[in-house]
Amino acid sequence: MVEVTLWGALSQLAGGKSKVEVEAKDIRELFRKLAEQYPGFEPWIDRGIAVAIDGVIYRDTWGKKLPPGAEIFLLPRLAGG
Amino acid sequence: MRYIRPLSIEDAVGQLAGSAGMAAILAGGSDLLVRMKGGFVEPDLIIDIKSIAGLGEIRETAEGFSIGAAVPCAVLGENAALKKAWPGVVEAAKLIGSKQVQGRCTIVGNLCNASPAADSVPALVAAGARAVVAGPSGKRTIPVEAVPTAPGRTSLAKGEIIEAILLDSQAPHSGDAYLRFIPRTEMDIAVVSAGVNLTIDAAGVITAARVALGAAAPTVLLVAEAAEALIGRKLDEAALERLAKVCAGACRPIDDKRGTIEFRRKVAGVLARRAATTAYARAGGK
Amino acid sequence: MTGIAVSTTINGDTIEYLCQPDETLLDVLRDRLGLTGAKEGCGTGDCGACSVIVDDRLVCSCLVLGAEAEGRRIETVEGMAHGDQLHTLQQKFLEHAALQCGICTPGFLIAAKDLLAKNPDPSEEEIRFGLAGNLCRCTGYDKIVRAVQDAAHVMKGA
Amino acid sequence: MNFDPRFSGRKFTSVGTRPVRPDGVDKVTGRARYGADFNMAGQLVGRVLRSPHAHAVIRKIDTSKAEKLSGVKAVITAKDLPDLTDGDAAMYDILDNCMARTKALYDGHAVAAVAAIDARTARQALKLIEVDYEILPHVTDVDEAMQHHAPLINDTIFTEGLEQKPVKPSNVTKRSQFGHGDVHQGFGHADFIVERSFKTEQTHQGYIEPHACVASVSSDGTAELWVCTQGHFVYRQHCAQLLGMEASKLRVTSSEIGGGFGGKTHVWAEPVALALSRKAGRPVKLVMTRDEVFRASGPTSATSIDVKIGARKDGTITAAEATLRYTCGPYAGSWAEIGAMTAFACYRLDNVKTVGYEVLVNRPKTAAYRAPSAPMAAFAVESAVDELAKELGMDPVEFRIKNAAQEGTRSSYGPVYGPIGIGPTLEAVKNHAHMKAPLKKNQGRGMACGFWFNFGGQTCVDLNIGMDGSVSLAVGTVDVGGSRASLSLVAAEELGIDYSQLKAIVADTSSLGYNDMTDGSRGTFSSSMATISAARNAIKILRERAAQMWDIPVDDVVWEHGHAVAKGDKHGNLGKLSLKEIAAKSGTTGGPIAGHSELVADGAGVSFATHICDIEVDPETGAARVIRYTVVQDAGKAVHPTYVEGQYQGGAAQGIGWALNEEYIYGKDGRLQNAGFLDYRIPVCSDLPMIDTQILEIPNPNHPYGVRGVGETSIVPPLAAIANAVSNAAGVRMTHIPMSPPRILAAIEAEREG
Repeated sequence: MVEVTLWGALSQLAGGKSKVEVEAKDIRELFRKLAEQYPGFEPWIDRGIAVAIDGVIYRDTWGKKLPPGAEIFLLPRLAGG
Repeated sequence: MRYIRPLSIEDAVGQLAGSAGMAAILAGGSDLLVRMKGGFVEPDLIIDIKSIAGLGEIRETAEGFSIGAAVPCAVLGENAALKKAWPGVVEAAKLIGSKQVQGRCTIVGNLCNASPAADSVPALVAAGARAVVAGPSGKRTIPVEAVPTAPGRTSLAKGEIIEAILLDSQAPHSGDAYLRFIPRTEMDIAVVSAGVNLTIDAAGVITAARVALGAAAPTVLLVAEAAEALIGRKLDEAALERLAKVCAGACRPIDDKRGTIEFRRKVAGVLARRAATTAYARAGGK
Repeated sequence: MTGIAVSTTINGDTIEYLCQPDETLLDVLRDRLGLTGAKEGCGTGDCGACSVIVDDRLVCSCLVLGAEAEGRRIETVEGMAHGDQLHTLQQKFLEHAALQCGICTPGFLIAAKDLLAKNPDPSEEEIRFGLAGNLCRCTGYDKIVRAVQDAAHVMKGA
Repeated sequence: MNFDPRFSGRKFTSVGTRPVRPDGVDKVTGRARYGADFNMAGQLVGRVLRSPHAHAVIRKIDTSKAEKLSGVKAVITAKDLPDLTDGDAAMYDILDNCMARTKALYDGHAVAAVAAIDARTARQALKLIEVDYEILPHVTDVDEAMQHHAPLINDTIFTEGLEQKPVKPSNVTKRSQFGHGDVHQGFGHADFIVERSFKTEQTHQGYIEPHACVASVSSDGTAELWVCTQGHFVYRQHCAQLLGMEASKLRVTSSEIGGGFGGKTHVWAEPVALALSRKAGRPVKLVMTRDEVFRASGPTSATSIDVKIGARKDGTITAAEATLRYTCGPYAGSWAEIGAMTAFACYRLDNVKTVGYEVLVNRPKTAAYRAPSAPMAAFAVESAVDELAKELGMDPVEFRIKNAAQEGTRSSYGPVYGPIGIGPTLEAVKNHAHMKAPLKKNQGRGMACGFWFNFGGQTCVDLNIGMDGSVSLAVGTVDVGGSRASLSLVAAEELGIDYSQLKAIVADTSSLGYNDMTDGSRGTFSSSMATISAARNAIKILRERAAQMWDIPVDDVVWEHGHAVAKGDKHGNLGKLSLKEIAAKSGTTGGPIAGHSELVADGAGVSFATHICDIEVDPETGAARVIRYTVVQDAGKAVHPTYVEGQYQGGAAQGIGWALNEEYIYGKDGRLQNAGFLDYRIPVCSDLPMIDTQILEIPNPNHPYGVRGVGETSIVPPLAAIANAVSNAAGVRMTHIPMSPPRILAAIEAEREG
């Protein structure tokens, strides 16, 4: 079980909760379970969500493992110049 | 569109007078080609005057200097005699555009483009320069300030070409200077500018002065009151203060992308002060 | 509109071409002669990327008509190296990494060549004002100025 | 693929040296081919007709006269680019931006295009196209666009991110919020509070090369596109989707690129050129004029930002809050969101809250510009931080050091930081000679910090070893500033060979797998990771071939300094085989030797910089001049230090231009008044001093060599550093960027008059 912190927009879709608990081993499973629990997340996941695991931001590595006790933060997927 | 390269001023005048559509004179081309590129003008006839004998030369005459209409500004800077006599005029001409543009642009083009912000014009006006106009009915000489009549407009009649700018020999104990304000250090059009030419006596009292402002009104301003503020005085703090105030008051500027009315008024005064200080030093004043 | 026949010298070669009255020298170099070293960054003389030397004068080729080249002597970046021997400025630009994207480089090289021809020992300020007609958006000019300083130093010694 | 991206702490031979770049000679001899330097047989000239109005309904477009003009081969409007976006709102915006469908949304918006036999005919044809516009009221200012009475740009947009779904449409497309703690409580504990509002004007990346492409569509459905872009794979995806083509049948070749800085991450003219070519049945070359680049490509946001920061007497910040409003142009974006995330990222804050509003205006669609959105937020925050330090009577560097984020700090945007470089850059600045240099009259010194995320992303590299032992490296990230040199160094390092044995190229979309674009400071970071991986794969094969040549087990062969070495006592007499020797025999040991790699390079790691700037102000004219400038930034590991310095210097110079003179100026009619380099004033050579750099190397734990992105962060601090310097030189706090002479003079006069 990992605890995931949501940013404002996702938190609204999760009924105002800023943290949710999910049973997931990697980012892919996390997204799948989140979409099951909160169908409103799906278009956001399609558009791209970045996941910070202990401060390191992952945008595309959906196979990345979620270590137990890690700090998991969802963030908007950003563009650079 | 036709491009021609006449060999005499008479031929050029004839072609210009006889042209049916829009005809444009090409010397340096630094304004004309930009306007053509932007689609603002599409001349039917381009008259390149650079092959006309004498137009590419600076001549020293009994009265002073005659600067041909096709002389690039860079060449003004290379003429030691001119630079010595009229450093302010040369400085002003050398401020137009980049090194690249310097190799092409001319003071006559700068004048005929009739931009209120033209760099060389306030310096020429302060210097009392005159323009030699060739036209279908012969030649006439007019003060430089009589050429622009409004932004982009001149007093030249159909078929008329300015063939040279005349500068008198500088009177003894005289000096001229030109300053402009630009946001960068190079490559900008003047936000506001000032040209000052003055003569002093042995005691350092100013006996004659001409002060001109650029980008301060629809056309170059020759500010008589500013000259009066200087004549009869040494260039002390009170005179400079008065000069700045008069110049700021004489401005009739606009708000635009390059500056505000407020800014132009204030800086016109500042530049007039600074230019007068340089001119005074050049005249030998202390 | 009819074509104008022009005979000129480019990088030492006699070149003849036909051009239209409204074509710039830059258009002719790039589109008719395949000399694409000069670039069009603005077309209005504000960026210097199209710099060439005409009769020993540095100009923006976008502000010269192709027809005006008749009887002139034109130097472009393509003529700077001798065979496979780069000009000192070219070599110094490489060594100092005075280019990032490189689009302004031909214009800078030509402008710097003209600058050093007229002033072989320029101060930093003279270099900066001498090259003020050439815009570079990548480098902040630091390495360009250093490359020109180094080239001037080497060329003086030569 | 089992690639371990962790930092290994190895000693370097090639990495960290400064060789000449592989594309250098072509670039100094004029041979390098940029967007407009390429031609195809039979090519036509494409030109675009653009709206002169800021906001107008397009009632009707009559192209019949243009079509009849001799020499015109195709005329297109939105009808020729039908909507194939299938509900993808972001793609629909891109389509509408390429060619206006029902409304023109800004001065410069494309409404039609022609392809003709030459430029003159194309220009004439544009004049013959009749567009019937119904002019609508427009809005270009960010604050005005948020007002209730403001003209609505898109009446289907309702603000996202509000607690209650709004009942009325709005120009505000989204509200976003970040932070933690309780700012109200935090301000309650503050002894000093600074609260200020700031504005920044819209700027352009200002790359010297205008957008250019040559498109050729065949009747069999295949097509080629030559284009200057930061990401040819992304352009292929977008163009294929908009034109209804199969991506693999559209081959996109990236030309040399004459600057991008984020501005060449977006398609504008390319789908138009392809549509023209498809209709005309001939290749079409489309090159933007400089005027078009300013009016109709993607400048940055204009912003309006409120900041409030409170601190205790001892200098501890107790709370920080910001509201950020960013223009997006006429299409939804996430620019304020990035501003809200980056604003306070340099600091350790218990109570922080940022709110971002995305605002539609009648200006071109905003695009990324080097660390997009961060410089404006940093300007507001770092100005307020400086002011607060002054009120506290603290040295601005010490105040920042006291409050700087460090490993373990919860960032203002959420996650907790790993090892980061803000502290070391501040310490380096504190000890820098620049900070101690004397100042003259009317001169002032300012400093400021900046933060940027940095990105990685999808990356693919091919490394081929020729039979002569030379190595070609094909990468898919466009080289915007010397990355072919740095990637060659990385390949040389990993293979253990000399840099001169390598040649790196940027491959086209048909020759290599998908790559994200060169943005987010990812070019060298991600492609070096893929290069290392590809080299390791090649080394595996080289070892196998050596084992064959020696007829020993491959496990007994190791790779050392560019050679296969047989290990163990058994093979003591075998000596070494060089890469060249192994390559020479490759034909009979199993064929060509290559290493391939495809990976997602995540873990780029955040980046920090601190800048110092001295400014001289002329108090009579308001002119501000940069006297001295120093950049201190963490690079993780500088692969080619000279090009790292170049990135630092270039970003600083762009920031200086932004701070002092660059701005989009719109008239009351909503038309852009300064669409050219004459009046959009980017710094010229004589405007700048030398720009000193200090590279810090705090290894990124998520890259084998410790590399971090370096391209963007350098544009973040300058706006604030210069504003702080102006404040110290002239005694006035500047709250409006650019600090043009009229603004500085007005501020000085206002201060004088009290």
